[in-house]
Amino acid sequence: MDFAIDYILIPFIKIFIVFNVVAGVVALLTLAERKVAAWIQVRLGPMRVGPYGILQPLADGLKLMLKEDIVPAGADKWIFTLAPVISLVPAFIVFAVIPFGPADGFTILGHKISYFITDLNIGVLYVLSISSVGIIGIILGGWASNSKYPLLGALRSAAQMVSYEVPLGFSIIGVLILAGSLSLVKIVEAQKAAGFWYVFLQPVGFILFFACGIAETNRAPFDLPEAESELVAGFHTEYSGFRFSLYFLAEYASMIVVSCMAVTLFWGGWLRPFPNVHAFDFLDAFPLAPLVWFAAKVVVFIYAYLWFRWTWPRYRYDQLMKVGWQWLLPLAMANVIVTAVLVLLLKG
Amino acid sequence: MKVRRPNLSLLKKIFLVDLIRGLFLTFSYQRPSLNYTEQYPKVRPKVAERFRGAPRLNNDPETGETLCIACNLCALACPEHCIEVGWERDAKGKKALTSYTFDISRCMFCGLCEDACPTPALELTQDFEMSLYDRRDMKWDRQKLEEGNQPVVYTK
Amino acid sequence: MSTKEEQTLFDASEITVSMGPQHPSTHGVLQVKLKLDGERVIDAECVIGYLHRGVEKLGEAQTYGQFVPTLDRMDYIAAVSNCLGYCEAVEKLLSVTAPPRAQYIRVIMTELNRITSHLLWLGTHAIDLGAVTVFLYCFREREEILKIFENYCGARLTTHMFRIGGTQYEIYDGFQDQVRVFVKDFPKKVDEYETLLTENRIWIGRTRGVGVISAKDAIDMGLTGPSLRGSGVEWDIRKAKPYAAYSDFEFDIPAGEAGDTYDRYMVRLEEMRQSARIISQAVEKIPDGPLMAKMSKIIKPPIGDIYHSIESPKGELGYYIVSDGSTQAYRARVRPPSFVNLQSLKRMVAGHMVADVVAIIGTLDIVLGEIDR
Amino acid sequence: MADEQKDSQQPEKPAEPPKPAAPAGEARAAVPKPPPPPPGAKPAAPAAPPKPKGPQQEPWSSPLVDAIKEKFGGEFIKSYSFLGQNQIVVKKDRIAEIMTFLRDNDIVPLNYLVDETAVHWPKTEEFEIVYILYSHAKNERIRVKTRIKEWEPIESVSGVWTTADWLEREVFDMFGVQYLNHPNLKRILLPEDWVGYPLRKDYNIRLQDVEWVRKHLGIDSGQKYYVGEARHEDGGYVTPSD
Repeated sequence: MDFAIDYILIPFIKIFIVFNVVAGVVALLTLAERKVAAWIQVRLGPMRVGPYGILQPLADGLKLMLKEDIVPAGADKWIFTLAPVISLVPAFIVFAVIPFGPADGFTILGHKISYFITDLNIGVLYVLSISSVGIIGIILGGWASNSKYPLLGALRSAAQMVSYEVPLGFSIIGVLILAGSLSLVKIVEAQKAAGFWYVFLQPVGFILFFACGIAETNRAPFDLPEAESELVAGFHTEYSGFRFSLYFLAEYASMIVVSCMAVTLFWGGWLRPFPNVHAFDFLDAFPLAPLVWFAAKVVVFIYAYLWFRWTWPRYRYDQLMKVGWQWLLPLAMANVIVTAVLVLLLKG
Repeated sequence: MKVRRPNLSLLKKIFLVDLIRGLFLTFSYQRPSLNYTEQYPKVRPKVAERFRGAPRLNNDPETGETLCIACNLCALACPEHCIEVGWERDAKGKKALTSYTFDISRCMFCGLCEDACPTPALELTQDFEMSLYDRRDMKWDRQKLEEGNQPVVYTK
Repeated sequence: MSTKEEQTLFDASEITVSMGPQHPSTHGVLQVKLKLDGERVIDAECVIGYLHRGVEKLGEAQTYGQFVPTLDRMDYIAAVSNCLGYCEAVEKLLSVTAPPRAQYIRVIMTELNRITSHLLWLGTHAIDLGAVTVFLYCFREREEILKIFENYCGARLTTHMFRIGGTQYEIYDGFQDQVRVFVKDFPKKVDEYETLLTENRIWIGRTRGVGVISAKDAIDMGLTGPSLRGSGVEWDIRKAKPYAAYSDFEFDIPAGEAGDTYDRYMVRLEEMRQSARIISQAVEKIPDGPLMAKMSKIIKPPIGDIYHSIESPKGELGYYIVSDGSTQAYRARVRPPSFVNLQSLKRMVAGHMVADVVAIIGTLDIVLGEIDR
Repeated sequence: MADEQKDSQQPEKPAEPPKPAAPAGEARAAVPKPPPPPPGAKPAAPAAPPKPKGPQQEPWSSPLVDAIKEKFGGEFIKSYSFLGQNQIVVKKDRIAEIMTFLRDNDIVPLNYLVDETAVHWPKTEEFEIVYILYSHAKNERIRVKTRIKEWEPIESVSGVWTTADWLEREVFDMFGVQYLNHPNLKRILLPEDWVGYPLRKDYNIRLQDVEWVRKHLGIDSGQKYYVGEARHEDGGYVTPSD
């Protein structure tokens, strides 16, 4: 009986909670995007649906559901419908590994519940591999639309994402050297033990990670695939209605994934600002403290995403590649070497 | 005078100074309390006093007849030939206005008719809500020109 | 959307992409047929005429006074300049000069209109390259000027402000204060655009070295206005052949040297500041006096022809009017700057990427109403 | 442009269309004298012609004009300035050479072709091609005019200034002037298969190419009502479609 509860019921409830919370955050993110854009641009943003436009995501969701689902003539029907799902699912299953809090959460009726769904010892590897499955969804979507602009958009985003996976991977190695383990929970505990967030030990690594993260999710200065001005709307030009909203959700979900990873790897996951200094224990006093700290940090990152998008112009396609290969990759490698040498000297 | 062509110094490039300065500027703008959106149908917009909007035929305030002396100068001045003035000689042999049609579907509100009118009869008012459902209603007759346009009041 | 597969000489599979006429970044109904080899543009051919309304034929069918509002609709972004150019051409034909008060009002309004035109150019150019926020900031300033226009002449865009012989409207009280307030804090706003764009590495990457044209080629292609000054030719009709009251004000003519999109961007930014400078001088010393020159109500110019051109925000806007003594022009030819500037798109675009075509169309600052007439 | 003074070799042209085309000289001179002379009898001494109203063409000459006269003697017709704007009238035959000379001479190097357009004179069935040139160095603007019959082609100057490419295409589009050795002379503003040249004086403004509209837009052009009216006004009018 205990087995059933501990290994089937509780994980199922956790998964249910996490899935709904992420879906809710994604919905709120669409509103946040429009609100932040509006404030930056001396506007008010959506104000009509609900007080201060709070219910706008509901309205958008409903609208997209009711919108006509156009499938272009000559499009490959099956792949056309499957592509958005392929890009959405990986973005959600990554959350299984993200540690929202420490292992010893709280106990209910004798059962110990941790703050995360599971703790894979190869957590980082899992996240990297799953998030690169999303690219296939985009390529299939662009190709199956059987029209020129989406094809160009899909090819571009494929090349962009593939070429940014490499520096992304390298920028994480620095953290792995310090933490000594691939499991996300252990990385955060290593930061707790070290008493420092890894962002202070790995500043270059963090900047590279976040830059590649932005490029991975086709956002801000790297959002060439859906460059409105050139390719009309990039790979999801032909999509409309519910399928379009799937792509939309996928983009926002992967944004949250990158923010969570950045927080976990570099900003000390659920740790409060000075984890070991007991004078600051009051920071952890309130219930669910780790969860709140984690959420606060993720919000900061998501705000940074939106902030970048509405401030900077867009890179051109070849510049984007040049930045990726000639700037980020060498810097990432150098960062790894420097970290390795330092660790060897200090620890050796 | 030659225009500046600044180059980023290496230091600025490394510490992303140019990108960050842009960020600070956009961050400094986020004061929603200062932003204001005019809720148009509920709040009437403040239109300039000289706004060239819907035409109107003015009446003499005391006697109440029209000020228009049917001289047809406005019809001649209009580049789009929107105005037709109907008149006939009255008892004293003076021209009297009978009908006056103004086709606002073709009018571009340039104000030439207003300039050409010798009397303060024809005037472009501040009313800009002239949308209609039927193109035929766009040919305003004299009665509509004198009363002016009654827009449907928007009630939520 | 023709996708003809053609095998070219060096058998690059060349696809023809038709960009426009309803494309988000062609600033109006312009169709550009691009021959692409992958991302690189081999050849670009402009198809225009979608907005052709026969303005010149209208000029022959309307009287001189009636033709003025039609001209507002030619370059609808710089309507005031169109109006000024034509009115001055006819005044020259009638050998009549507008009274000084009218000339000063004309200079102020034309320079304000130059700022609105450059603001709209900067907004759309920036939004094409991804900087959405600059668009909103530009339109916030533009709104101030359009309010001044609305208070002055009753319309915001197609203003029909001037009449042949002077201006129709007296300046409303509070006009000078409103203009002073605007001109005082406008340069600070231009500095804000600069912080967002000028030293931004992404903007520099997207605009430097894009759409380069040398000074000699520019003159040979007939480029005028900021597009020419970007290549280093310091030539501006307000200085070369002063009209209205421009000789009373001192201002500089900004010019670049590399002749690429970045230089033209800097030239136009600097021009906005210079326009603000002219307005600040003009607003202080508006002379008193009549608004309209003494001339008969019916305009019947003598037989003969005249060419008069002014510096519109896009370049040299010229009017060649042939009169046969009647109240209607025998021939009213308009020399549109955007039409001639667009010719050099083909030369500027060759060898660039698709994303650069968007930047180059933006930097030429074309308006299709003026191109198609 | 109706030249006041008639030129020797040009066919006689009425001065003002509105006024009845009265031969100049004798009739006008007689009017101001109070006692009307017997018609046909030549008045003893015609009174000085009344001061012609409006600006006149003053003869204008400059080193550049002399250079052209000496280099292209036969081509040069006249040079005058009207309202302060200097103009040269030349024959149409060697227009390209004249333009090359105008661009490359060092007296006034006219390196910028401001505009090239045409004016239709139906009475003499002529197009007047007008080139407006400007010299950046000397800050001078000169207008060169030439006249061609409606059916005669003229050499293109797009070889001299590349600006002329589109300008000439537009003149061809609007007037139907045939340009020799032009890179690609086809319509620029109107659709390729448009019939008729709009800016010609005989192209009635209220009329459009009804055929084109019916063929491409599949609707009966609104101008149909005007076509009837156009026919009513001057019956001889032949619509391009019939």
